[in-house]
Amino acid sequence: MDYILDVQDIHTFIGQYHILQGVSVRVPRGSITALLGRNGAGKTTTLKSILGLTPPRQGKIMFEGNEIQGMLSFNIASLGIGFVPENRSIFRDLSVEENLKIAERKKGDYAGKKGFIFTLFPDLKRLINLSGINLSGGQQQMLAIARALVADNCLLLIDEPSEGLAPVLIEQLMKAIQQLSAYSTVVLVEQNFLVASQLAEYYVIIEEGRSVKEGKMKDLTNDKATIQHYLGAA
Amino acid sequence: MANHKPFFALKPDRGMLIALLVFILLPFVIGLFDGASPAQVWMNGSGQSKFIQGLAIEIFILALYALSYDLIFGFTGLLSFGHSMFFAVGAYLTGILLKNFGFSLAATFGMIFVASILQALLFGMVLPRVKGITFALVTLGMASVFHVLVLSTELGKFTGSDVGLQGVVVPDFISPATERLRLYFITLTILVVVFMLYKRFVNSTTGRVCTAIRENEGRALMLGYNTFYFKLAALMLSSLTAALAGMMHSIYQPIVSPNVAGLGFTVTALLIILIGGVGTLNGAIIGAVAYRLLDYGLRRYIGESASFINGAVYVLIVLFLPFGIVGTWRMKSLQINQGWKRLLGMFTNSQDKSDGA
Amino acid sequence: MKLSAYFRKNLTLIIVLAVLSGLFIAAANGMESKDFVITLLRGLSVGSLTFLVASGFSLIFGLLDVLNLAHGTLFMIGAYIGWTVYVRPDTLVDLLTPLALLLSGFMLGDVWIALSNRILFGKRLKRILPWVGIFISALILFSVLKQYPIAIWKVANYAQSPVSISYLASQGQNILMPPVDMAGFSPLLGFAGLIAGSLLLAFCLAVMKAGKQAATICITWRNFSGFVVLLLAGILFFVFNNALTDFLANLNSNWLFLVAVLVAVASGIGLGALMETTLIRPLYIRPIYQLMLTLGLSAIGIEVVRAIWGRPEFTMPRPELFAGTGEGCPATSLADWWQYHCSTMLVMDGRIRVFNEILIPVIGIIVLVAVWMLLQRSRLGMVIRAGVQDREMVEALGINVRRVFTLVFALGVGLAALGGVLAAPSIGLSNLMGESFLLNALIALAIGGLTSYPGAALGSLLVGLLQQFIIKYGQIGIPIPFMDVIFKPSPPIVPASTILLMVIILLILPNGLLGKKE
Amino acid sequence: MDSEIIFETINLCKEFGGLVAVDNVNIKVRKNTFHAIIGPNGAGKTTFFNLLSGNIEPTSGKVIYKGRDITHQPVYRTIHFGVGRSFQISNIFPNLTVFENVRLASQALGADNFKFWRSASAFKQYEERTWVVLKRVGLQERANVFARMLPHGDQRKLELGMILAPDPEVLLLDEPTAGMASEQVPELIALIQEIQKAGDKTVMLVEHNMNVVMSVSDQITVMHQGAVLAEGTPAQIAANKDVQTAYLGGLYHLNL
Repeated sequence: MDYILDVQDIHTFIGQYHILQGVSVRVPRGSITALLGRNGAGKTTTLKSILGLTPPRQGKIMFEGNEIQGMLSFNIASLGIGFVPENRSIFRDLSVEENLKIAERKKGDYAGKKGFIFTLFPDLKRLINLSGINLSGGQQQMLAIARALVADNCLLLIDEPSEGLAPVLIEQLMKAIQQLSAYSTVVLVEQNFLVASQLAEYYVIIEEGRSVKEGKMKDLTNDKATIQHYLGAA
Repeated sequence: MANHKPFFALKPDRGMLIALLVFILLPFVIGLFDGASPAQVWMNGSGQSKFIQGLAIEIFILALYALSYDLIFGFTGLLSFGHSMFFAVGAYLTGILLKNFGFSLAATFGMIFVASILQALLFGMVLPRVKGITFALVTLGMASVFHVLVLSTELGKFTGSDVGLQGVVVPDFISPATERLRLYFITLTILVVVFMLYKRFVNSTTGRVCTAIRENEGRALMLGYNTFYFKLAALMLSSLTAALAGMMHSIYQPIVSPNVAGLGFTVTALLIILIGGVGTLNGAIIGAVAYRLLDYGLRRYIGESASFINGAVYVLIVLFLPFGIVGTWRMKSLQINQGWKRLLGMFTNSQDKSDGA
Repeated sequence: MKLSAYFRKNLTLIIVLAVLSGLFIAAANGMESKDFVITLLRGLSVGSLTFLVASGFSLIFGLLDVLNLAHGTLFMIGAYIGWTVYVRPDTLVDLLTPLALLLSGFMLGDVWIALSNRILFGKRLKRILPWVGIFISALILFSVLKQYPIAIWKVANYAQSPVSISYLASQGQNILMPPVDMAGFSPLLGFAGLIAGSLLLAFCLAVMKAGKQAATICITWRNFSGFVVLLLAGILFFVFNNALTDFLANLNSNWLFLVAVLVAVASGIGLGALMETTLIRPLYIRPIYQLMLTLGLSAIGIEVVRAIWGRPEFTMPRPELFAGTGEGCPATSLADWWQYHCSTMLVMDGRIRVFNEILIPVIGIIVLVAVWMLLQRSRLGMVIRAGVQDREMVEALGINVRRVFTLVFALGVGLAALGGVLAAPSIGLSNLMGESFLLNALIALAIGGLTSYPGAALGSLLVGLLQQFIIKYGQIGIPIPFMDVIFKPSPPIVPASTILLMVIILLILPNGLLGKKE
Repeated sequence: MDSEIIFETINLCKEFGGLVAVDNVNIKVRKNTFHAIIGPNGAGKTTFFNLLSGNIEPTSGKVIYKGRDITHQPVYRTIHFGVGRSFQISNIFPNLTVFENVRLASQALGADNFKFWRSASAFKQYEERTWVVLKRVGLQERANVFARMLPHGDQRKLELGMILAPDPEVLLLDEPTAGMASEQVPELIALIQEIQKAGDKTVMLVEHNMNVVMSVSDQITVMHQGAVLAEGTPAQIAANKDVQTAYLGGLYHLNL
């Protein structure tokens, strides 16, 4: 199969803690892949390691066939990886438009993607001149995803998009993610198994810093025992 | 309740005891090099010993001053840029009271006690309002106003404005000229007593709360501590110590230069505890020794560009020895011990190994 | 409704501003109108210089969280460099060649990285080797530069100190520039040494950093272009040394002044970039140590200046455009001034100096607007504002934050150097000018709000005005009501008054006038 | 359910620069109950807790504790009244040992805070209390570890220990299980329940985990955009239409 991202047995330390102790993730091109696992299992760290924000000490990360581990994170990002962090990290003092514009990697990115972004998130058009601090949680999440779409990213890393959102908003967001997966590959970290199972095509389960199981989401939803064992609830 | 420890039951600190012993013997040993027997030194004979005694007294005074800064910066986490004012008030007040008003030493000390409490209250007044770097700036401001007062011509009669306060009348029994050895031991005693007091303070309930304030003031508040009073207590103790150091300073060299009120002198304290290790009381003393000797050596052998080298040392310490001498020592002592063992092992076992090979 | 809410929220600020303007009006009532205008303009002038220091300081503090206490020293270095270029352009020309050659090695950045990745050193070797290399290259550079002919002022060589050179220049006398002594220097050997040293140094630094950037780098001829250009430039400067010196020496002093300003700002930017990349960057995780580092650097800077230019105070002659004294002077209008190039001008019967009281405030306002536009309108400004809030996210968007940091630091130092070179003709050069302006700038920032850019401007203005008004009242005295005493503030009161203002404002508004509440 | 009211807010409001974080909240908390507050992120739950514990002052309204107006009391007073509060993000002294963290907490209410001439270890009563608390939260084996070295779950336990040490009557727990491995969650919740039952304590809890909230609470308040959306027993809340559309949605049922 054609893998756009191939993470091979990475080990990451934060301070002196050995957070990732051998995580391997393969992401087929054009799919949505969900990283599942309990809180603190190392899902977020995996995303950050891919992006070089917490560089792995060992292991290999291949993106589009090139090794990217050890590169500085802005270099990695500019290869075409968009990141939507867990806390959204909206720039509070910048307006919504500036929040989008700052993600440009070449001139005209924003102008070109404007239409697509506003059809995906019509709310943002209305808020365009508001500064980030005045957005609600859901609006921030939309903006964070929109920001990752401005540049030509063929891979999106989305961390906990549903966290802390009202279910109504989650459904809206799920639709948006489904739509945009037609344009780029998505890696999704998700606590809410329901959301993940409806969105993702493939899954990887991470447990205590190790990737323990991977496969097709279809198989997992029928495998109640695995769900119970690794994810606790279903 | 049976396990009350008496006041002086401190954890024995081997290094500090050795240092104390060295300082007690120092004047006599140096005297021997000069050909003066200990008895002569005891009788205050002149020579090398006297000069070294003077240098040591300066070190003790600097150590006192640095200790006081370590208490508020290293332990309580208050970055003050006006610390030199604490010292300068002590120095000037001693000089003026002894010279212009003919106070006795005890009365002078009483006045200094009152003055240092007052200035700690003055600094404390702004504590609830400003934090962090703003506190540093406000304290710098207050110290600068004091500096200007000292320099102003209107008060020149007392302070000697920019020439400095000169000709402090020192009581005979501790005159630095005739009774230097006595002054040496008095200063040393003060340093030892203050050091032990500080050690106890840091380990007391109050001191622990001060450390907690440094770590996370918001949480200390949530635990139910009115942190203001604890910071004030640390400021008072610190102010008193610094003023005492200032008093000894103006007794030892009966002139007071207005420089001791400037920002530069606060930076000196910072530099000393940085060399020694921030937040380690021993570091203040070791730093004072290193700083004074370095400064003396550089001025003597290099002269003009001494402050260039001083600055360079500063930068190098920041870059390569960020925890100071004591801090680095504590971190590395385990490794150093292992290294020693391995080294000794190499000598003792080298025979066996070469045989084996 | 919204307006009233705004008033309620900023009540303290409004009251403070009202009190300040009330004091200002009271001050205006106490003196004649010509004195008032002059004092106002002087305040503006000092305020503008303070602002140039404060703005850079606040930019750096806002984005990088570095309190750069060496900022004042950099301001002073800018002044001294500007003076040197202006009064002794031969030194500048002499320095161009070694500078170009020294930098040439670093233009090969990517090549070194690729090379150091290809050569695999052992772990221990990789640690020791760079230091050895740096030591060797330092030795080479030192021995070459020692022999390299550069015209500097050694009292023994020229029998002229900066003070007398300055004096002669201000009298309009041609400065004698003896040709540099070339004996004992072989250009070929010197060049080879400089280039070799530079290459070695750049390579060693690359090895030290190697491994952090494992991306495949394809090397094309482009990577070498910078190196070749600098190499050629260095040689050209050497060949045309005398011609260039003559050209600069005979240049109209206005243009020469412009060159001096540009060189000073450029060297400020260069110094800033160098400082950030080598010394500040490793310490981002230890903020308090950064403070100490910059403090140490400032002491070193002052000593370096003393070693090169000596301790005495001297001034930089004003360019011809602002130096006229003869016919038609003092000018009565700007047109007059343009015609006769007067150094002074009559405003409301009071004499003001055109350079100090008109040019400097104008430049101050231009810089204020320019940097404000940069922050609000440009992409760089956007990145800076975003970086202040969340560095990691900016990096995750694919933006090289380190480079932005370096840029901002360099820009800040450049602004300080600009302030320095402008201050040189107006208030003169001394070893202590940096410290006093840094203190001024710190006070201004504390008053205005530490990270607020408009706050830096407002604070600087207040500091400048207050100081000048106190100085003026020191001359004319303040009649104290209900008493027959006239109070004359003595000189030390000047700094004390601004500090007092700072303390009062900080106690009322702990974040300064325009600072953000946490 | 008819025990006396221990905590009460009257028309409590808080604005942050035009943004209404807490909007006219009236809540009555009864003694010895387990009172949960739920709601989506940004609903103002943490701000509401901050108002209760005195960390921030309300724009308007009152906080009444045991019939006494404590609205404008400084934050260090609340613990003296008997209100302990934990934080969503572990709020501890990172460079002190676990023991020292708890010891400082147990010393806070004593009268020995300014006896700087005596070593802290001379006050045995605080040390004993510290050991009791450490044993309770299961950290006695890690007493001499620096707090920053603890894994996340243990830091949460330490946080709990720090508010238990002075033995408060009311515990305000802001997401005590945040970031914990899910197998540790039931253990911690059981611990909290046990403490509440054994010590006649009132617990107020902000929590996202619906399973936990539904199983342990006596009373639930749902907050939405700063205001109270609904209040009642778990069964009432689960049946409430408003709550379902605004917060629980269809997903909640699937989740169970």
